[in-house]
Amino acid sequence: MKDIRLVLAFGFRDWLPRSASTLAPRVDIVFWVLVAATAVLVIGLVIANLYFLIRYRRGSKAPRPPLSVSSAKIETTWITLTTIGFLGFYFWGAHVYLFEERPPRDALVINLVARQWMWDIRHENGRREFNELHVPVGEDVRLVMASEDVIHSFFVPAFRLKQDVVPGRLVSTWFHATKTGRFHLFCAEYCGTQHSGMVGDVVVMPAAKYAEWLTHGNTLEPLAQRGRRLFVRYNCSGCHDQPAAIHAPPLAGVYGSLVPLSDGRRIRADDFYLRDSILQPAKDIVAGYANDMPSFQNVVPEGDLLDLINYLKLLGQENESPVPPPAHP
Amino acid sequence: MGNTLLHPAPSHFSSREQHDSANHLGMWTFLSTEILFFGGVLACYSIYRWTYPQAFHVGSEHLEYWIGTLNTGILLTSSLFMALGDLAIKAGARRAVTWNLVATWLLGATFLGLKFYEYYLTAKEGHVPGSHFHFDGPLAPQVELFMFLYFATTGLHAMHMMFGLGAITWLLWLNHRGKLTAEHNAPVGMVALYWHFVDCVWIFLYPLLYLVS
Amino acid sequence: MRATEPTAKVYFLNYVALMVLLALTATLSRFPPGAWKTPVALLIAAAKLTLVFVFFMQLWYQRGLVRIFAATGFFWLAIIGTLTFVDYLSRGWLQ
Amino acid sequence: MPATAESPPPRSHSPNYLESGHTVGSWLLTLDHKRIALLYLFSITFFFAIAATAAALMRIELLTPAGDLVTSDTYNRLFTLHGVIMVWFFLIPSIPAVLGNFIIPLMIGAREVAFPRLNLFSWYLFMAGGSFTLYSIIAGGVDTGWTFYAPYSSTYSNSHVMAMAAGIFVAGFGSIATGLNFIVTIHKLRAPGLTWGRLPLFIWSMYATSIILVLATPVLAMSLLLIALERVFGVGVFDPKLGGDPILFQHLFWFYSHPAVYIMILPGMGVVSETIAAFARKPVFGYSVVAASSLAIAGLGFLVWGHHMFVSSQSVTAGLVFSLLSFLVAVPSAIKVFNWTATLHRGSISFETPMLYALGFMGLFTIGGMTGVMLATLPIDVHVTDTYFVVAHFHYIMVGGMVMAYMGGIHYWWPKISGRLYHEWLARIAAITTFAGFNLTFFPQFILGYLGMPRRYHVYPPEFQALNVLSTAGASILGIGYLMPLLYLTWSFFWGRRAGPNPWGATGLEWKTPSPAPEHNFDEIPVVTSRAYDYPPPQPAGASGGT
Ligand code: HEA
Ligand code: HEA
Ligand code: CUA
Ligand SMILES: [Cu+2]
Repeated sequence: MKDIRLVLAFGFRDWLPRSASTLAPRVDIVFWVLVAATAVLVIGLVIANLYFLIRYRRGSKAPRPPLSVSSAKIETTWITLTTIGFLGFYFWGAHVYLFEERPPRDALVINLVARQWMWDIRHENGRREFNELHVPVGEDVRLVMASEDVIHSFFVPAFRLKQDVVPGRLVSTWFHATKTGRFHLFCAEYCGTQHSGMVGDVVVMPAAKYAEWLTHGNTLEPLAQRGRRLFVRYNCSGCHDQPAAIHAPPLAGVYGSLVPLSDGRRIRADDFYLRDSILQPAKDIVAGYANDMPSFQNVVPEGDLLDLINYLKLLGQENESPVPPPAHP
Repeated sequence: MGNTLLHPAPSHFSSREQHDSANHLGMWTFLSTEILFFGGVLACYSIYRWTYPQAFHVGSEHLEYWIGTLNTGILLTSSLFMALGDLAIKAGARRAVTWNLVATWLLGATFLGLKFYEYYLTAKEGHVPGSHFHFDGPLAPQVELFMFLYFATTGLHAMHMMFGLGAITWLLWLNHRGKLTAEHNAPVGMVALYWHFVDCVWIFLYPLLYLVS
Repeated sequence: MRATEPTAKVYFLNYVALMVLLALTATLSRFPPGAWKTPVALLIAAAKLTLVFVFFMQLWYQRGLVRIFAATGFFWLAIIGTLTFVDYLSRGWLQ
Repeated sequence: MPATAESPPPRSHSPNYLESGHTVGSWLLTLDHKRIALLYLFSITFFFAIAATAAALMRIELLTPAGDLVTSDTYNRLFTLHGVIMVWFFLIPSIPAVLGNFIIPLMIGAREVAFPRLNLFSWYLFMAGGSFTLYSIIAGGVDTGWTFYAPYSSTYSNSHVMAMAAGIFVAGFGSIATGLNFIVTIHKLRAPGLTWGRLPLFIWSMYATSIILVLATPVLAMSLLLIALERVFGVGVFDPKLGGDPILFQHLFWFYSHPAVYIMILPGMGVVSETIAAFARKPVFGYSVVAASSLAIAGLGFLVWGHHMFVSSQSVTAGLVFSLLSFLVAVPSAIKVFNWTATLHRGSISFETPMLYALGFMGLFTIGGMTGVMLATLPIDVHVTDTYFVVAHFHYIMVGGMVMAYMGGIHYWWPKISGRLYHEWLARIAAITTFAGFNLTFFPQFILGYLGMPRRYHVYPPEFQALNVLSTAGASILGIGYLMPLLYLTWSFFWGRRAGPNPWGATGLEWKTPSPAPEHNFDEIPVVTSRAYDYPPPQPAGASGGT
């Protein structure tokens, strides 16, 4: 009974997805124009076909003289037109894509660890939440994501945003919410039994409210501070805090800088590079240093890695003091 | 395909030449599928070699350079005998065919013997990927990756070699039964193509695995 | 005119060439490391492969069709390699 | 007409292929390409029934937002077995192995395929692969999806991945053997006078298909092998723990699987070219362009695989390159649609069942293809990838396109296969039922997808229910559309009216020999002297009103 009413009550409104990010309208316009082009084309083809089918049905009296135009000309015409039309859509799409792939500077960064079958979300001040992502409206938000097991995919239809979270590396994506409210968050990459249960909500709130929300509830310690604690616990500090005594590169000011490597390359020390350097230190060796550091692969879990990187980021900002004040675990 | 070769010009071919050229084309088509089969794992190899050059360097040092080199020479020599066998059957020299094929077979078997000996050495050092993998050094996981690729590629190659040995045995048997003649020489040609191809795979595996350092 | 059938002499010469190349690549590999080593080793391998294909596998004596089929596999191999590397070489360009 | 040099009346001295032996052995050990085609026909129908049953169960489950009919584990096994069987054990062998095997030698005036034993062997490989797959299903199923993404498939899944991968691996070599056989057959066994420029377009499309079969399938075999090795050793090349990259698996998998989607459409395009020409009584417009576009699709199809990976975290540059190439590969498909439409122009058109299927194909393939173009558009794909939009896209092409073409082809060549005619009106009703049910099933899924309903979801938010109900309703109509031919074709096989050699009045060598075809196809190898589709002009030249 309820089902039938649902079908009946089905209005046009429900045929359009909600739209709540700066990206959404950009994607929608490409989509709808392409849909319109398709509709024109399909209707055109259907009309042409029906016309031919009726007019030239077997036994009809319509004259059927041989064609006067060369078929080569016709073929070239529609090959060219189709190619041009397609290329037009390609460039438009590529343009929007570059917009969505270029991460903004100075975005609010939120860390996110995906695992079977939940989203484990950590805000900068240590506020932690599961399967709900609170964000401020009207601000650039960058997500730095990692997976602890299989591939998951972060999908918010109202933002028209999707990004696979692949184990073994960091991935990042960003959005800029334009409406407050509660929106679906889905895991879109098949990840096992409870794939369809790996859902949640994105809660977009006014900036002030978000700031307030941050300070309540399940807050541990700021991520960078926890990172410092881990830095000591995994004994990174043993070498990197006394760069003079033990020959290890100092880490203050590293984040965001261009690091010279022993093979002459220079590499930007971003989240991705730092992660690689912890897990596979021998891969890119900093110029002037030996390949002495042990690998932390399979030692440090993804969540801890993100915190360590947060700490290094903090170190990156305070350029002066090489050794930060010891934290109290 | 092997079986169709036994039947002298079945009725759907209009001539012996047509039949032979169909066999030939079929064999070459098969070889191009083989190229892509190995292509899949070679693509993995290239990506990881590019990502982890040092690990591949280190991993390669732990292979037996001399066995690899010797084996390359053995395979090249076996190819020569295979080619001579093909020549011999076209001249109808059945005894020469036998000798050349036997030589090919023995060289192939030697190759495999050395290969397995090398596997044994690797295993003794604990370099077989999996739960028992053991490697002292900074790049252990990536070296394990290299060893995995090493075993996957050489293992597949060895399986192709064994298949080739089987095919040569089949030729010897045919020849023994007098089924190979100067006119009916196609089976030798087909097996020879296959054998040379497997040789080529090794020609590439040799520098990719043994000559990294 | 080009010979239509291989001879034992061709095979022996081919074999000698292959062994020389093998000796060359094996010796070069003992040299101290350098950026040139891998490309050279692969070039030598390519040369050996060409020799085997052309003479032992008799492409020299074949018609166009067979040669095209022989080349196809390598061409497709190049496709898989090239486009995969398009991804890996350009990772992180935007970050 | 491809004149068969003053052909004798098509009555053969040799028995027809159905009567040339009645023992089980005469079927299971047959080297006759026509009998092998029928072996395939029965086997893939069987597999289709299994996968369709899974589809029916999934659709029933999706009637309600809650997971009430089956558990999530069962649901995951259902769509995996549905995808795997539909793709590898139904659609890929459908037109190639059934119609291709049956018709190619007849069409090119050959007595057999080049390697009859290999042909039989490939059927056994197919069945062996199928048995592994059935075993894995009976033993408890596989829950990875048909795409087998690492590291889920290689490390985390506790299901019978090995058995199913082995099944696909073995069946894959069957595909390679079939492709190889067709390539050599088309190169070497054409009748005298049948030059490349005179070949029917079905042959061109099967040639293009075979190239893909031969060059793509080995890479699938290798990627499945690497997954299997990873399961055996506990570590492997896609293992992030070793610094391996799961994305690399996707590259290898799609290097095969995108070309494979063209294995699943090119043969259908060939069938449509044949039927449209036959029922419009005209040569296909722009013959050489249509032929070349098949090859272009086969070639370009190898360059676009990365469009399945736009959000996988492959590089942005790779995304841009693969998107561009995907647009380009769509061009030759579009050209074909235009040419078919142009073929109808000034034809002399009749509306037998195969023609209805062909027309349905044109409409549904265009919609499926254009939604493919939407998917190739980067930002759209980011939103709709892994949603029901993709599910709708590929069902439009694979079910609306290829299955329609397959049904059309079966109906078109049924007289040659069985020697009988089916009930024309029942068949037309079935075709229209299929078309209607199909649209009702899958059109709502486009909307669902754009709204954001992810695929492979067994439980979903309630606001998606209405559209899901529509879809399930459509599937039940579609099911009827598929069951009808099963019944009336079976009936006609035994009791239908005799067809005669050429019931459609079509050109083509296959219509020059009796129905059912004699054991060796032709008493005398025909000699071809004219191009394909050489229908007489629809009106006497004198009556035409100038240019
Ligand atoms: C037979 C099978 C088949 C075929 C032929 C195609 C054809 C195409 N496919 Fe499709 N596709 C699949 C089967 C198929 N696909 C499957 C199974 C999947 C999902 C796999 C999975 O994840 O499980 C998929 C997924 C898929 C994706 C990835 C979606 C995702 O997961 O994110 C993309 C993205 O680009 C895509 C694109 C295309 C394109 C551009 C074509 C083109 O070749 C289409 C070309 C045709 C046309 C364009 C129609 C004719 C056009 C006209 C008549 C109009 C002319 C137009 C103008 C002048 C404007 N497909
Ligand atoms: C290649 C061909 C192919 C074909 C023909 C079909 C046919 C159909 N498919 Fe399938 N489908 C795929 C290929 C195909 N599919 C693939 C590759 C996937 C992706 C899998 C994955 O994600 O890994 C997929 C996924 C897929 C999904 C998405 C599941 C999910 O993501 O959660 C759905 C959902 O509706 C669906 C539905 C259907 C339906 C209703 C049909 C209908 O056409 C079927 C019509 C038939 C019937 C309704 C039943 C008729 C009954 C019989 C013939 C007799 C049976 C006997 C008894 C009942 C006794 N398919
Ligand atoms: Cu996590 Cu799907
Ligand atoms: Cu694709």
